[in-house]
Amino acid sequence: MAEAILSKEIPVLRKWVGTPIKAKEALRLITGGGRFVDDIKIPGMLYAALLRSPYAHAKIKRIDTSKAEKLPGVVAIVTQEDVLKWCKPYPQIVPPPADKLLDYPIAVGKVRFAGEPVAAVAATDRAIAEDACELIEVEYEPLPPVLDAEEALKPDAPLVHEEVGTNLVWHEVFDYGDVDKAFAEADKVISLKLHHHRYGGAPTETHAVVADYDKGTGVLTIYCNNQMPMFCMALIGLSFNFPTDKIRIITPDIGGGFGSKILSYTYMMLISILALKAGRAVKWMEDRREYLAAGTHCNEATFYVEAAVKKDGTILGIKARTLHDVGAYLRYEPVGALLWIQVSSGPYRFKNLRMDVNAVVTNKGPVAPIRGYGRIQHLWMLERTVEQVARQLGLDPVEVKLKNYIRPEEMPYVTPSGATYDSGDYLTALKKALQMIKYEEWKKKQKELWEQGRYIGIGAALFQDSGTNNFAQVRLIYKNNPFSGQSRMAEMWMDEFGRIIVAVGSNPHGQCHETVVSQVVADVFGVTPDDVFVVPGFDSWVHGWTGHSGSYASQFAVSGIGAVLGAAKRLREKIATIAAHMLKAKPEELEFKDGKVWVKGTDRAVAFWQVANLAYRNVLELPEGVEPGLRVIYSWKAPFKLPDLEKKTVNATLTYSYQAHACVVEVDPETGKVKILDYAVVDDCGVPINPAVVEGQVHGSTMNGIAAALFEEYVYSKDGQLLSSTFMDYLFPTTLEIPDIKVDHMITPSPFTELGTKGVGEGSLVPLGAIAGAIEDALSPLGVVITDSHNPPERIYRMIREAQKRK
Amino acid sequence: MVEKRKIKLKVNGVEMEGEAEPRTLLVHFIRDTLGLTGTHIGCDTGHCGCCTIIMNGVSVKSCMILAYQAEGAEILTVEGLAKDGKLHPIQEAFWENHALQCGYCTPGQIMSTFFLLSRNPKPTEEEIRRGLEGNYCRCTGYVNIVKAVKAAAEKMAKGGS
Amino acid sequence: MLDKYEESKVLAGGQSLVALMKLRLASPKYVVDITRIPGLSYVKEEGGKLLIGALTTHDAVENSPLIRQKCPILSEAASRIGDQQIRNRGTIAGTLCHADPSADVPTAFLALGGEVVAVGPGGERVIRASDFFVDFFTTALNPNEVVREVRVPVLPPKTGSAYVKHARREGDFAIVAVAAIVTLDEYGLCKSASIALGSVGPTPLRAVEVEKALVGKKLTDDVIVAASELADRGISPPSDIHGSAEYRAEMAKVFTKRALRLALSRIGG
Amino acid sequence: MHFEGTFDIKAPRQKVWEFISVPNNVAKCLPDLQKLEVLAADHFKATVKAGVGFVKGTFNFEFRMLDMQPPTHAKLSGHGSGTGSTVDLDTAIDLSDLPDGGTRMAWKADAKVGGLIASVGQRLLEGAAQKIVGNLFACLKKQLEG
Repeated sequence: MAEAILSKEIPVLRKWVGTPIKAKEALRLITGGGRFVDDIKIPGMLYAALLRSPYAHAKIKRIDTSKAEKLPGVVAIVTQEDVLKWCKPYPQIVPPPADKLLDYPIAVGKVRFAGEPVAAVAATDRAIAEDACELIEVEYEPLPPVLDAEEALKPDAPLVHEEVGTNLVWHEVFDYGDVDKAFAEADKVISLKLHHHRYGGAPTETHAVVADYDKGTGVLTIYCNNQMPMFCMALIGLSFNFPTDKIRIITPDIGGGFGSKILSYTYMMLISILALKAGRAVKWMEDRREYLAAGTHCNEATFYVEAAVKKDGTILGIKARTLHDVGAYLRYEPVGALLWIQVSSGPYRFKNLRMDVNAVVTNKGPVAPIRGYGRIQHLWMLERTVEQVARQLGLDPVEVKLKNYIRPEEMPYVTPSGATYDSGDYLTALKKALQMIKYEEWKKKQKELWEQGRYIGIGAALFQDSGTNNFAQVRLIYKNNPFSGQSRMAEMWMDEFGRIIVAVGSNPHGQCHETVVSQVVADVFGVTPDDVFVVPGFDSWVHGWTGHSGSYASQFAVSGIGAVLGAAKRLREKIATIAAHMLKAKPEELEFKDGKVWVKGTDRAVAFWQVANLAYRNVLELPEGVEPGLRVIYSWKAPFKLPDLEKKTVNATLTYSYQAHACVVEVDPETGKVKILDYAVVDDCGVPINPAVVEGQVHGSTMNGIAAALFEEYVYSKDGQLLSSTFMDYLFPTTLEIPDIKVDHMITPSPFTELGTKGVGEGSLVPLGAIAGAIEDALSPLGVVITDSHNPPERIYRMIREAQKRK
Repeated sequence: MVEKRKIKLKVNGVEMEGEAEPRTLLVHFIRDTLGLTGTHIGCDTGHCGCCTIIMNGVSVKSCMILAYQAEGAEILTVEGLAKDGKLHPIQEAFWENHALQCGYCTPGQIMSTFFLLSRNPKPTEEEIRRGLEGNYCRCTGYVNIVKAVKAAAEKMAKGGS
Repeated sequence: MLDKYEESKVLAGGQSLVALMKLRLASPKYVVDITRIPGLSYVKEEGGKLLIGALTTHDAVENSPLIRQKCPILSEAASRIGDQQIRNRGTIAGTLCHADPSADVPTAFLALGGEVVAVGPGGERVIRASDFFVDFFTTALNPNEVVREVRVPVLPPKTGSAYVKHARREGDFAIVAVAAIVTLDEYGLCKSASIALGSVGPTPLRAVEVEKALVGKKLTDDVIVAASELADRGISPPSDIHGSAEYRAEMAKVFTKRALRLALSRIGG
Repeated sequence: MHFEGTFDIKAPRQKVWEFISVPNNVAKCLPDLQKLEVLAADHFKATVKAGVGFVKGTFNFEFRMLDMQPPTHAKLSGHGSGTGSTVDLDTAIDLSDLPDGGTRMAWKADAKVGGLIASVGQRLLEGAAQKIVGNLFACLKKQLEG
């Protein structure tokens, strides 16, 4: 395997790449030495608290802060007036009329969801700031809230944004192949209505910002835990009335993100305004109630699906009308309603697909790019559909899946929407996963157990984890959107003592970038990972970055490493040039080993520090035309094209990792409670740089999916109050809910990346598919159909009762 | 505003003192007043366990205790585990088993493990899962954490501190 | 002293109160920390009863050999509370006085027909479990009284007991909880049955109808199933996102049945 | 949340009407009244303490009497805020004569709660609200008969 994917341009020894070395960053984290935003203290720093709306939808008639201002310890209060002074509305990426939508860091004129910030207070301590919030008088005129996408589309529905004139913020039809022909030739058409619920990322660290304005230099330093701040910089730069050249953004250690920490730019600006008004540094640490209430939920989606199929289970085509409830503001939307385009036919071979896509605003928290963003909803919908195809045709769901999967020999495979799946063997992966849970044995046992009144079910699903996204896909939302492609910047230097230092524009929060980068660089320079220092965290004044920089969309092993390899190559060449001159040899005769540059097959060598000494101090001895210093920058750019706006096709992502999951569950027919008896995953993310890191990502995304399928849901009351507003009701699973997860790996290198790596991390929450299937399988004697992605005990209990009544 | 009062306690073997209001939570006192920021805060309701410390020999959630209640207490935080540059076996085990990713919940996980193993040096997997029930982790699915606790138990049985 | 400070609240561990204060749902003017009062953490047997100091932690109740042997259902209920850290800090008097109808120990305490010893300016008085729980978060204690000791009976021979709860996650407040204690006579007939339901009303409730349907009978599974069907009599379950009132009523039956089966299976010779 | 009830009062309808159309009388029946400020014959502000057990919050209410049709029908609508929450209360009262010269009072109440209490107190909210509203009308009856 290794040979095939050895870099053509640089000899990467495979000594460290592919080895599960201990994570470098872990050492500080296990000793209490990690530094997170909340650990930062700045002299004279104030503490902020936010006042949030108790109403889902209401006019703000009056805000009276006078009592709060008089409270000793209160230094500054920010309300809509200040925000209007400091901000223009955030730019939107939707076509008219929704591009008129007004969005600010704080509610202006109207509150549009319960939990929306209405005022911000800075005081000498957090408790005083909270006391002050209680003293702020806000007079509201309650308006009827709209809390459901279908309701929101009715002509008489309340408008979330009057300036837009409709709650339908984006609608587009995508038509691939010949759908009508497919349905005409079908033996059977299966129709379903499905609902994908709201859950979230729920990192253990909530959003946090420290804004520090230095009057002397006029520099505003924003410490935050945003996971793609330099992408957000576009929004900040265009809406914040503050010189962008004087904004410095720093992310220290970040306590998890899962996509939810992409939207904190509103807080970065709000706390900055507070700091500017107070004339002192301000820290804001979100509390958990705020985190849960203020959005960053995943896209809630309703699907009306029809599948045209042959008797034998062959899928000819699929039609789906989707309604995405994106909450009160667009923020990153309607991208989530579009991202199915990365995995339009999922792992399946059908060519005919019609997607009628609708993004709708409601009076709920704004959604965010949560792990598996936009793809999960679609892949889950396809999985539900395929299983219903099987059940309604009286076939085994596993057989129908295997029958319709794309074959390994068909890779690279171009999907109906123009994406290119790089590589993979879906059939083998699913079969492997099924073996790991002893599929055949359970199938046999299942029948007897049913007779004993025990409901055991087996579920299996395979989702792709599309990584390294092409931003040009947003031009299918609005042709004028000025972004495209994917890029990354890395800077690398050897200091004058021969030490190697790397800075990459990423914002890791558990992906161990310091470790994997040092593994790759060690292999390029023939040293050990300990000889490579990767500058921790992110500092926009230290780390090179592009408008795509950040940690999101499962891609560091491709884009980040692409930049690192490019920089390593440049640095290596320069060192080789100087070393060749010192050793009176040709560069191609040299090899790098043990901190020295050798003339191959001889004992002649110069140490890195000797080369560096020439480059930094003894510069007159440098060869002709070689610049002093050993510092290089490299920007990596993904080989993407612009979309075809006529056909509405785009190669939306570069690599396609995938995971096959298989599980056994038991449903308690008296209570509706689901217990997982066995769980197995087969993962293929191409060549792993650090297998331990990959396995950790697989465990995590699997837990995320189990949590979403059985425990976590954002539930709103009919008045628009969030009812799952603390960890008492938003059920984050513990060690006792999550089973041991068996993991096995396959390695199918990506032909499109230098090391054969693929992005990994989102794992696309396959349990949503596998568990829904397993529950349906367990209850198949009752003919229960699972149509919701979240299945708590009472919901299952009611389905069982209704089914029993029917019988 | 109630005025502050001095609190004396022993943290990681060192006598310390600092001022707190009646409503100050122990976790804020430890982090902000004593400057030991290894103990984290992840929720408002005593669920997540990020703030777990050892107080008078037992694991507690320092966000559910008022600073005043810690007067005279003996407290151990994650900063107090490694002795003269040598990691505690639990820390080694977490590192070697990749039992952390973002690391935010890790200090709490480690302190809960410390209590579990102090009382039950050879826990079964079930006992481990029960012992760590009060510590949320979003990154790891708990798989490697459970592995690490087993490994730590073995290390300690072999007489690593 | 509690007289002197009106609107004061006693902190006996604080694993519920502090959370409510942090959410700013409860803001007592004064908080009186009694956790340092010495000698209030003990378990002893006296006159057919177990006497448990007010400040005995859930962890101590869960692991006390005396309680496990003589009144196992109390240990079982304590073991289901929250998580290890909460059990290390929370106390038996604390959870009883907090009087959350969904909490674990109050339900078992009611089934056991326990009693608390309350101390106030006027001296001591004993309050029976059946009189103790008045409403949500409300007990029969006067504002100037605190609990000094909790008493539960030593369970007689030929007795089986079980505390079971239905919750989304292990450590959560119950959707429905059932504490069942049954004692058989020398003929193997049900001599006494005591069943308490949690999370189905403003306080833990005795399932009187179920008890009546058991006493004097041979506890065949049919009898248990039939009796359990009466578990929804006289309850007024709340609704929340984890269980509607109707669902809780159904689960009350299911878990009464399960608790009774388990209790019966535990009866030793 | 919707509640309603009916009860008979041993007092003639005119007397009942005169009583309930006076803010002071109605306010007396609010839970744990702290402060009352009558702004007009049909408009008053009241500070009350409400909750369950020790979980109590202070709320500043503003009440208006609307749609007054003496001596048969009245509406009392109030908006309150406190403890990071809001309460919007709409009550309607209908009076009718009883053969024995007494009065029948039929009441309806709709309560909308927002913010902290609505989002974390769901398990207790309905029961608590029912009690508070129930007590209010029971108290009116008591005052009229006592």
